Amino acid sequence: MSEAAKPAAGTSPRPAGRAGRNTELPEHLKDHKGVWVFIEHDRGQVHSVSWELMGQARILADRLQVPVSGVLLGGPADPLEKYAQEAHAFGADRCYLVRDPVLQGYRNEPFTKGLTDLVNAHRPEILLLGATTMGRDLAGSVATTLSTGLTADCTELNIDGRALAATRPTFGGSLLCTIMTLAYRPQMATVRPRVMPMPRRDATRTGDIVERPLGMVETDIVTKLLDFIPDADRNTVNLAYADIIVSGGKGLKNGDNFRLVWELARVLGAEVGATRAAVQAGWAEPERQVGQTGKTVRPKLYIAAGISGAIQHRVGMEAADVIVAINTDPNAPIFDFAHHGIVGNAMQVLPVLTQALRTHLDKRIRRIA
Amino acid sequence: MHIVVCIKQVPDSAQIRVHPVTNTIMRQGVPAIVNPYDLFALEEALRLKDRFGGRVTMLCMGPPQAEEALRKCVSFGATDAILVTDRAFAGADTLATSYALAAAIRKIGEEQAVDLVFTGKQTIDGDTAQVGPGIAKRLGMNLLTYVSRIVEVDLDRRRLKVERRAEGGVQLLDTTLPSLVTMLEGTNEMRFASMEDMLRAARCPVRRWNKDQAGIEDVARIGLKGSPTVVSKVFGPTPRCEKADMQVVADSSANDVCLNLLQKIFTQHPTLEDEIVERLSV
Amino acid sequence: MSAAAIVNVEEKLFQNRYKVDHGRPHIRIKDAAVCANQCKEQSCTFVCPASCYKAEGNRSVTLITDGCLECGSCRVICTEHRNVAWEYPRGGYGILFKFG
Amino acid sequence: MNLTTREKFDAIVVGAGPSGNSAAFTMAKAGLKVLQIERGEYPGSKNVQGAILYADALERIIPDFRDDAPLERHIVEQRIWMLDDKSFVGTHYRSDDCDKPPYNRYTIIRAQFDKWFSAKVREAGAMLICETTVEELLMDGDRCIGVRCDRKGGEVYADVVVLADGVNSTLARKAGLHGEISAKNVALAVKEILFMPEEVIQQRFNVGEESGVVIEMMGTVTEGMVGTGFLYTNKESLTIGVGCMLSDFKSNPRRTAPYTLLENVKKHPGIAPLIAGGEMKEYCAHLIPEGGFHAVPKVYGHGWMIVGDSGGFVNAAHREGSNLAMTTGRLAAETVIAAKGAGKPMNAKTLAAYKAALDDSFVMKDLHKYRDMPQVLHSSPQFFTTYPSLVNRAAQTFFTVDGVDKKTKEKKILGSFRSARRLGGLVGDAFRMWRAFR
Repeated sequence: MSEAAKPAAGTSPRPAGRAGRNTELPEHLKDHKGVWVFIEHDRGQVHSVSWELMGQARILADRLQVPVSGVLLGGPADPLEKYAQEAHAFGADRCYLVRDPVLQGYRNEPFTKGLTDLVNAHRPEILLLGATTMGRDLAGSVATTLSTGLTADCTELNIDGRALAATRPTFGGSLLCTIMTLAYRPQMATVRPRVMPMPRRDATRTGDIVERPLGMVETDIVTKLLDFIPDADRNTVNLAYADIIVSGGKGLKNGDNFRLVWELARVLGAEVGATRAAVQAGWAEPERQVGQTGKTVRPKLYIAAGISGAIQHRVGMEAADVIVAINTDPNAPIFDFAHHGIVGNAMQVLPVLTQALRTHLDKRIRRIA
Repeated sequence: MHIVVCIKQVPDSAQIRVHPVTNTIMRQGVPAIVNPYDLFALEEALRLKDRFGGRVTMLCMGPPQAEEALRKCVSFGATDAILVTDRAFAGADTLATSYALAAAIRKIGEEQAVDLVFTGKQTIDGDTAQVGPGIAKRLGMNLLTYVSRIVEVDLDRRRLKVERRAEGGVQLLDTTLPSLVTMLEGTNEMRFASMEDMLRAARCPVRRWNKDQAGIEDVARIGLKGSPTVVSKVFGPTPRCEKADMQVVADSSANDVCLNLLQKIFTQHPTLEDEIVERLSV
Repeated sequence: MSAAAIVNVEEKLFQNRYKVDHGRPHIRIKDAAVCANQCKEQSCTFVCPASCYKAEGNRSVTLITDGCLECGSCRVICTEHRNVAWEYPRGGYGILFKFG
Repeated sequence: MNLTTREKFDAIVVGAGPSGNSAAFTMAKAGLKVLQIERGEYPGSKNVQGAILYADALERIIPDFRDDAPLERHIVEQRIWMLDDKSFVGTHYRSDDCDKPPYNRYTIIRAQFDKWFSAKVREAGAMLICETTVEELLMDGDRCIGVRCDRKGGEVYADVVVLADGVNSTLARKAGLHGEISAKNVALAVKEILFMPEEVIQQRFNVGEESGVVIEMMGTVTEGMVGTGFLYTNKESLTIGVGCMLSDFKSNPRRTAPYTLLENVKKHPGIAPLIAGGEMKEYCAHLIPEGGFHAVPKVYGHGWMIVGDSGGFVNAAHREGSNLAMTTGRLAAETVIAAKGAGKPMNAKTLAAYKAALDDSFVMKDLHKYRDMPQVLHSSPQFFTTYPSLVNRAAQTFFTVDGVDKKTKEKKILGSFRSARRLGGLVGDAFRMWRAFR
């Protein structure tokens, strides 16, 4: 974000043209057309953010009357054609494929060359990537190579005139700002997972595939990928990247009741979090503390048991997609921002919820097996 | 071993408040601090210096008062500090910033070859995480972002092995020096500086470079002119706090309440249920 | 005076800037038994301006130093029992006044 | 830091508040090798004050401070209010002279002001290290030879250590130079800073862009505890606070917490409209020396001196603190400079000159004048409950036109005073107040 972004007072948009800055699109860039989405995949699975972006790209492209294309880079073991079909089902008109042994497993150097060459060859006007560790790593070096503008971690994309208006949080999320790349192409943006809605999948849709060689050999590449260690095998607490979190607070009254939080978490395959008071009381390790002086988390589901919801805790977890709160006090502050509230004693509700969940999931698993 | 650590002085964004009524940004009393992510990078660099000896040079691009941030880094144990400050840099976005910092690192390399460049994962005001990749690209250095652990450094064979966070796991990467590393937060804990370093930092002059001393050739690529991105407006988020839909256990059995809750959540978020089932059946 | 509505000091403390020295609380209760058994008024539980001292149900007093404003009142008013081991936090930690 | 290269300074100043900065500035200006150690992230991040700056004390140290010091508003109106539950009786002093430079009193924001003052200290040549807490004095017998900080190799040595470490005076206490402060000799004050547009402040207090109003208040709002409230106008914010004797807080039967007391002050009908719409951005608490003359400990000894709040140098009756702090800092520095110049050792005999300088300055003269004030206020809480209510009710009776003849009203007012305090009480109170102010 540019350093001189003097926050404008209130919501009055400041004129984009400013002294010393070119804001008109030069002639030679006018032929950039089309909205591209970099489809991120790893170990046989496409990251859901790519499909969310495909849905968003469809909306932007329809507004600009241009095609949507997916970009797939991968090695021999990656089923790129299958992914391309998925991309067409989610709205892509075309998919660009670059297949090469050196692209087996993400490394910055080959992926940057592959994506940059594709962009220079087919000249899109908008390039979207997921704001994952892979997406942000790749976007940074591609944008530098192409000397174009990149807006990171966007929460909203729309078209203003013919240019992309990307809105993103700044100053740690306390503010939002809208950024545009007026005189450079392609306009690049990364978008956070689970921010854009998942589009409807239409299996009948089709689209073409354009293949392109990478033009790089392993010896050109310095960095070697030796191994991949999945999180499940490591016993580190990574609250920041957890999808589901079950947290306990002072309302659980003592340490052994915290066991109930662990049992529910095990059934959900979730991480266990805690409030400052619970950590101070020694019921959970400091790495599990969620809140102003602990971790900030953005899980899909956050279950808060015996937590009043003081502001110091709220700022650490209010970005969760679904917040379930269990508290004996009906006007505990947490009920003001939770999605689902249960007024009741957490020690009583937790085991019942764990059991209800187990029976529900067993029914589902039996139906599949 | 010569390591360059890039830092930025940023406003302590946790203290920024948006006035609920007028929606203006209240910046009074928001002190400037060293970007917290950069301190993880500095600590990692200092640990390598403790092990292999050598120099840690701090580099910062910013206004004159950013000298305070550099002096603080020297007090943790960095050898010396360079502040790249010039009116021409004002308004730079990440592309222009990476151009300027890359030029300055090239200049530092002329005094003593640089083995490793460290930056923080991102800044807390920009949050873009693009300056690290930008510098690496311009200097032709290997880029290792979101590094959670330096596994092994072999100065003789000029090799470096790191663990890099990826989605759902950690990559083990092996590469050569020189490299640019951005450190993940929470990987280490900043040391409590010794008295000797505190006194040395209070005395140590912070070198100031303008754009020429920093080796900038193309003035069109720095500051506003070198910045493709334009901020068109800044505004406060609309707070969302509608009341939760409540159920009370007292009047109906806990079991009904829980089943009702699960039913509501899973209908609203079908993908959530699939993922839980999938994770359990694997 | 209007009925003393329960004032939520947490809302006030949230506005402050604070650097927690994890695992190194700078103030300690020397002997918890003294608070529970010998101290009747337990005045620290209402005099402390950051409400760090909380009277638990079983007459014991618990101390959480996050948010402490380092005024020293708890040390001074614990005159009869001298049961507060009071120190300033490590350099740079604790409360960091933006205005003061 | 091994012993051979042990760091030695002419003087070490502990603390970067008004007294510490004044001492360090004055000594550095005179060419002494000074090390100042501050425990906060930057000078000001650990300091709290109501926050009024008295210009004359600072003028003697940095005469042109008005050119670049961060000052909020110069004070043109002083209000003293006596509060009852629903009303107040106020006397206001406002003068056009106060609106003519050089201004005499300013409201300041300590975090910014101390940072500015500290920059001046560094410009003068002193060396400052922050984020470092001095844990104890290094004593050689009864001689202080340096300090030990909470960092590896934290021993630093000096000919004299100036203790400007604030009201808790931890270092002197640990070294046994004086005992624990007594709850009767300090007040606990809590305050908030409320931000609002400048124009709103200017309208509500009828002041210009640079001028400001100060309100001191006492009355039933402190629930019978000996204490006062205050409301100061800053550039784009208001400071609202209340402080009572710590001993009173402790023995208050209603066990009211300081923040509850502050909320009650903010809700008082006389105050609420003035602060309406303010956005609270910080809540502070601090102890203020109130013991006066009798509470000032021994302030010098072999190799050490005490300045500012650490020595209890606050004139509570006139609510003056920062000027005493700066003056004591300057006088201590001048003593060290003179001794250094004459090549004298920094022993008790030489440093006695500091106490002499204090005695013939306004510092000790004022403290001596009000030496009985704390004791008088302590023993007569009626000044904080009965009299404010009486005065308010008297005003209500006096100003309500209800057909009752003035003679009866007069009798009723005098009757209310007599029944509340009886003649003996009234005379006793008057005499005690007269003696305390004599």
